[in-house]
Amino acid sequence: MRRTLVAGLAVAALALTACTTDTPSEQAPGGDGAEQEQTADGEWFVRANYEHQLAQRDMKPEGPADQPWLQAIEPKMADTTQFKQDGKTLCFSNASVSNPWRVTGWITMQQQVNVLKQSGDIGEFRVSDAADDDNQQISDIQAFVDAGDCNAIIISPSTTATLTPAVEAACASGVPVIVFDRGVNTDCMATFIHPIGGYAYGADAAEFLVDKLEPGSKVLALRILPGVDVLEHRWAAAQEIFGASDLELLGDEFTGGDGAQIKDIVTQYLQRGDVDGIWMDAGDGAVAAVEAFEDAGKDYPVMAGEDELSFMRKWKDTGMTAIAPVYSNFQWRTPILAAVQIWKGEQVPEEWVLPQSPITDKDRDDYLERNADMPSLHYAKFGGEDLPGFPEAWKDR
Amino acid sequence: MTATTTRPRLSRRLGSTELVYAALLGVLAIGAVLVAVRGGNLFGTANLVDMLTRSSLLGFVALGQTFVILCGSLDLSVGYVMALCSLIGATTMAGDPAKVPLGIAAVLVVAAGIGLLNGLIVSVLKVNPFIATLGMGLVIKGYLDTTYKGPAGEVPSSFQQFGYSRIGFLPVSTAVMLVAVVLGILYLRRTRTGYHMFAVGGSAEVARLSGIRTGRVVVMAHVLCAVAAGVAGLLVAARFGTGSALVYSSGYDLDSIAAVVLGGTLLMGGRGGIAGTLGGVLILAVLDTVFNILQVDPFFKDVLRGVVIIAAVAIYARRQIDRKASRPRFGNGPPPEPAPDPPVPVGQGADR
Amino acid sequence: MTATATRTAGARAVAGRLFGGGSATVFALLALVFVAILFLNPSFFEPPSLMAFAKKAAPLVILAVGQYLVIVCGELDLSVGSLVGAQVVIAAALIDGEESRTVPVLLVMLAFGVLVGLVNGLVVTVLKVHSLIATLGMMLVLYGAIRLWTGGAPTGALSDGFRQVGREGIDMPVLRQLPWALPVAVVVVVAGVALMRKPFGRTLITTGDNERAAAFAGVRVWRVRTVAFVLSSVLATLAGVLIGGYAGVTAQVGEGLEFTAITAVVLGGVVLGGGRGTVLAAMAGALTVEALFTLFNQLSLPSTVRPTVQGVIIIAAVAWAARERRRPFLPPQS
Amino acid sequence: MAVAPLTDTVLRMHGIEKSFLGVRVLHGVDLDLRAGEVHALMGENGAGKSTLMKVLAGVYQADAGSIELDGRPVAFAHPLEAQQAGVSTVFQEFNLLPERTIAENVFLGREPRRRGMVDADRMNADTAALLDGLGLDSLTPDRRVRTLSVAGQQIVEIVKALSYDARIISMDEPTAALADEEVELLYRLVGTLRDRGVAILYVSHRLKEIFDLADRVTVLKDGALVDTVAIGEITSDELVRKMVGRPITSFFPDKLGGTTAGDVRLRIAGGGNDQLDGIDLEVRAGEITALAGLQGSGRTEIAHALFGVARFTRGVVELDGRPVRLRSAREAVRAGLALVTEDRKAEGLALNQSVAANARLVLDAVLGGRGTKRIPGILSSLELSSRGGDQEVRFLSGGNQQKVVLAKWLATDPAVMVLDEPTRGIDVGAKQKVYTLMRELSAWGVAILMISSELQEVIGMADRVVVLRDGRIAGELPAGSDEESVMALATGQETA
Repeated sequence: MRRTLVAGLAVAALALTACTTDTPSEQAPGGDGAEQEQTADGEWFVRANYEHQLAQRDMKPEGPADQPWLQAIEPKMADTTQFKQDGKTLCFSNASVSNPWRVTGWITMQQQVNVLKQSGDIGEFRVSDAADDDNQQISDIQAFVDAGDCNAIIISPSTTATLTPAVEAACASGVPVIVFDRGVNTDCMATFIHPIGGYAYGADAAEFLVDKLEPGSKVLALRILPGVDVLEHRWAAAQEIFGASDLELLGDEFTGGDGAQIKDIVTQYLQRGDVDGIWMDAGDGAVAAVEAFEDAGKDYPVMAGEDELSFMRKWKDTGMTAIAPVYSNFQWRTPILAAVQIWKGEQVPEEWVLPQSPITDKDRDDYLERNADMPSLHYAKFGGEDLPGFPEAWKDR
Repeated sequence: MTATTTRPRLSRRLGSTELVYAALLGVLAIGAVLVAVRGGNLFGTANLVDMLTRSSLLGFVALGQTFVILCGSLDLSVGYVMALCSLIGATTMAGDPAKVPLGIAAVLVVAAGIGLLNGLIVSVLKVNPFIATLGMGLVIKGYLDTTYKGPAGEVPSSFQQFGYSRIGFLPVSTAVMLVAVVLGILYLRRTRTGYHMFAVGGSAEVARLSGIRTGRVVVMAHVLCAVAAGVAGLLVAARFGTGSALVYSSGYDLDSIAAVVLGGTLLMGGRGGIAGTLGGVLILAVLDTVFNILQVDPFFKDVLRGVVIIAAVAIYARRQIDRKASRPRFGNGPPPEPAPDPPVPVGQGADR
Repeated sequence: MTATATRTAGARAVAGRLFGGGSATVFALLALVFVAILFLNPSFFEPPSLMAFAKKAAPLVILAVGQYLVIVCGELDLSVGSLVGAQVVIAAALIDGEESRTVPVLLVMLAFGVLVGLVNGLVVTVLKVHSLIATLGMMLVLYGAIRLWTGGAPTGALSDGFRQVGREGIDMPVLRQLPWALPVAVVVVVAGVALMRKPFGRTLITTGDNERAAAFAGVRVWRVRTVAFVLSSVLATLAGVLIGGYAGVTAQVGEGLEFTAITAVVLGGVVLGGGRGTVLAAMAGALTVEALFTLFNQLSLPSTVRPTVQGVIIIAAVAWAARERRRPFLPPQS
Repeated sequence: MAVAPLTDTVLRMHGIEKSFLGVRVLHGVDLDLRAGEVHALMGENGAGKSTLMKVLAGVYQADAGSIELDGRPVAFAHPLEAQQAGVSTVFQEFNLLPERTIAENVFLGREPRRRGMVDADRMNADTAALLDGLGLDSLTPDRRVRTLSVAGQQIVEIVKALSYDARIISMDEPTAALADEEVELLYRLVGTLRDRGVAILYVSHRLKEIFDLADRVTVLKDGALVDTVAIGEITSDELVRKMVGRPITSFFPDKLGGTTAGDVRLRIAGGGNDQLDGIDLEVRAGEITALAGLQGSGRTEIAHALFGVARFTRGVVELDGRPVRLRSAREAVRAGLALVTEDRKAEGLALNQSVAANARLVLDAVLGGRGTKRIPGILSSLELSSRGGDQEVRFLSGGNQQKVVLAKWLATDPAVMVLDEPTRGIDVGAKQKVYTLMRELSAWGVAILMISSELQEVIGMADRVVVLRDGRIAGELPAGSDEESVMALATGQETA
């Protein structure tokens, strides 16, 4: 036992010696947090951003209409010649593949990489997965930076604010950094790729309910979990719109995206009275909500789900009044293409805002047909139909 | 008569802590070979830094968890304490370097308070620690979900150095963790309360009869555990630059228990130590790094971790059985077949 | 005075036999929660609402019975949550919407459940790994393996036949519909009660109390415990069938259920560490947990506050049930 | 009657009363201890010995009465207070931590400190000095208690008491788990302590020890003081009469009429494993065969090997002439064996379960629950006093607990019964019941193998005595042999 103690002391002593002999390495200073998107007390609603996103929905994106993943809204092109290089090692720090939306996107991304590998644009594609653990992802990013042989680092942050220092450190290493999906509170990266955003998503859904429901109708909001910015923005927008409407909000419940919980909660609300509309911040488990109405023998509600196929199929089968807001899944292709563009020194938008429009009953059947072979937890606007792996890669997961 | 016979010294020399470090060396060796086959070097600076960084956060949590497990208790609320403390630290500091000490103090006080509550619920109300700390975790979760709608607060860049800078290949956070580990070892080996933790975990009744205030010891262990989780929360804040409630879903509660047990500490308490826990944490960190370098599928990682944890603990258990077995008097004849179902379980059934 | 004392003592003995040890608390709590719900929303007690409650509560009751069997023999099963998830995903992937595959796939699931329980049990009994660690490992393995197999998100679809048990019921007057889940849960509980009265159940609880004495009496301790783990896994499989049937496939199915089930059992006064408690008490614990969720809903308690209230109630209830043990030790008197 | 108090009285307990739940357990008991005396405390189970000891130890607090230490009144609220006042107790169940060292156990709760830190060196040195003082320098203070034998652990308890400068040490049946040679060591230790002026309160059921060791004896009955007498003034018959209130003319019942040795039911030929070698043993129907020997000589190991708990790796076991391989307790039960284990609480009973559940355990475990209808009859024939089958066995006295264990095995209708220390730690009345039962079983044709450390019991009950030494059979003696010849074989003083 004494020996372990001595060993422990030795380690400590070693650390101290190292401290005196080794110059502490220069570190990137942490973020100054000047661009915090939300205020410190956790308020999620920023009116300017909200209005901007709502406006962006109606703007015409620039770029090829048949390749929405290359389109951009209001692009402000940035020069990337400083990053021009021959290196071909692409590193990707993924937050996780812990939900079907991310799984779908991840497959699309891999297929896109395969294409570019064959064309010789990408050499090695290195991935680390943080399993939704922010600290793990910070380590993952640090590992890429320390390894020193990444020619570009793509980051899909697991939480916005928390990854900021790590992303800044990555930027400081001189490697082009591409962030997509959720953002970070810095603009040091070469480009930040995302669809219009959470406000637009939440507004699409809420506006549809306001539009289709009689004044005084009752709406239930189902949410996955608190504290995630992209989801909180959706809810903030919905609250804004419902607040200005004549709809009665029965409540908002966290479900963890678990079908059994969703069904239970909706069933309980139905026991206590009618529910005319369902607003969801993400479509996971939407079918369970619909089934709750079926099993209770009630009329279908007006519903905002997501472009997840199980919901869209249910929507078609039942003929209910619904909308599928979209958080463009095809965005998973864009960072790969952007990396290659940056290596070539081509200009890319500083902030690459991808189009994001909901699926309505007009184009629903079209999307269902295109994705006819796809599994039920697949996302309709995945944007990989032109990739060589289609459809097997998405079908046989 | 057997009182005066001495057992072979070898079995005592190879304690479980040594075994843990032997396992760590084994994992390092296998990892190094696998990485080398892929043309890498596991002991390159980048990889070393990566391993050490990964060990720091879990290191703090597992360090604290060791105290409670040694006492025969358990803390499932550490993840929530971490999350809460990261938020309290970050919001108190609010980006002002002058408020760093205040933030640290606030965290330590809150964490100690939660530990105190845990300890009192376990020792005074006699609620099974599994349920007590699970319940406490829920209480904190509710508070977090209600109060913080997302990441909040801001950590000044000076404090972020705790999470990001390093001395040579040794990250500051890991260095602090190692210092904490040394202090923890000293605490267990050189203070009365430390001694008494082994006693309470070994047999609460014996400890009580020896005049040890078992309740206080358990409370102290829970306070230390919560404080360690609080420091982990500070590290989280330093690394995130802000406080985040979502840390609680990252599974540090069960991971820390796994690390402690992997470090050779008996889950029922009374035997083990922090040196072993550090070994357990390092094993998990090395596995993570190696899996990352080898680009192991994230889901396969979970499978491998599960298998490694079970296998390691099975090996410890096997040794425990061997050590308890009586010394053979007659060596001749065929060796006793390893019974597939030793009908009489080894160990003390009485304390269950 | 003496007569009153005797009568009280007699009544207490009867109650003690009925509810056993710390289990009285859970029945009181259950009654309290139901009264509160009744007060807030009398319509909850209309038959259709009750049936909906039964449908929702059935899986947890079944899981609690399984967990009870493991806890009462001195162990713990943390793998049930991910097993439920794994079974639903397996069902969806293998059935893939084909009605004809329902029965064969159910058999595959049963076999898989038995296999998982067998591995859990043998790792605990033969390799001597503490069950908390063994089943934690199994939880990780199942979580990872099932996603590795399906590429991260569930694929395929359940057939209508598969979903029948968890979702549908027998149409009848008054109740409107008797959900299949209710008789299934009742059968499980009755079978559980019956099992605990059988020699196997008695040896199970004795093993939890004193495994050495059990072993010396000819109990095959390893076998008894392994069977308990197998039963727990099989019941988790059944719960999976109900949950999958109730709500279909989602990626998060089963998450955290192990803790809910353990909480339910402990709330029922079953002592972690084994040797004490009854199946009925475990069932009451599960119903209490579900009733609490319902009560929160009726109270329109904000979603975020619920865990706090839940945590406080659990700690308080278990502390209340444990107050017996805080009294000074009473010496044996005969 | 009471002996006049002398000036060197260190402890005086006067009028001690104690009740539990309104049941009075001690009725105004008086007890005084003098420096340098061994004071025996006797009485049947339930007489109040343990309660009195625990009042002295500070485990319980007396409802009435006074305790004076050196003439000053004291009240111990906690065992620690008693210890600090110089009153230490060595309980039957040791209060030791198996995973900690001897020194850590000895100084548990008051580790010496230097500059706020525990001074492990001083702790070890002090422990070593205490061990040396008892002539036990072969024990090193840094040895883990787990690695010690029962006797060794008892030594640690005594050293612990001495480390408190104990002036009064009470011992609760200290020889219960010791083999005869270890008893010698204990006698030596008790002698050493007495010579140092320590007052020793010695609780035992064994008359021989009382007469070997004690200076005075106090007898309790039903919670009341019967008498305190100097040992030279009383015979063992008188002592027993004082305890039970009736003379026991013949402590060991005679063989019942019609008991005849029948066929060999159990035979071990050349049995051996890593603990045993060359075991040849026959047990006949209607015969009580005793296995004698020192602790660790292999007696219990034979029982375990027979019962499939350990195994014979060599040799043959035959039941009724047919070779059998018993690989588990279950197979042993199926073959008609029964084993009443040595350690009742750890190996014999599930204490939180009811009398009925314990009694039917073997039937449940092995025979699918068949035959449980007989259990109530068996329990009542054993005169079990309990509040009914639902009562949990932890609430029973040691004697009644042993009856439950016996009932459990009788229910299986065994052909061969192995009884390992069947009367350990039970009161005289229950002992008698066990002996009578053994005679009855014998008369019915059950073959009995009795393992015992009590030579009187071996001599008084056995038809044949097989003596073990170091895992081998040292010799066999016929009924009516004397204790000395058994001892000689067991210790190897003579070759048989």
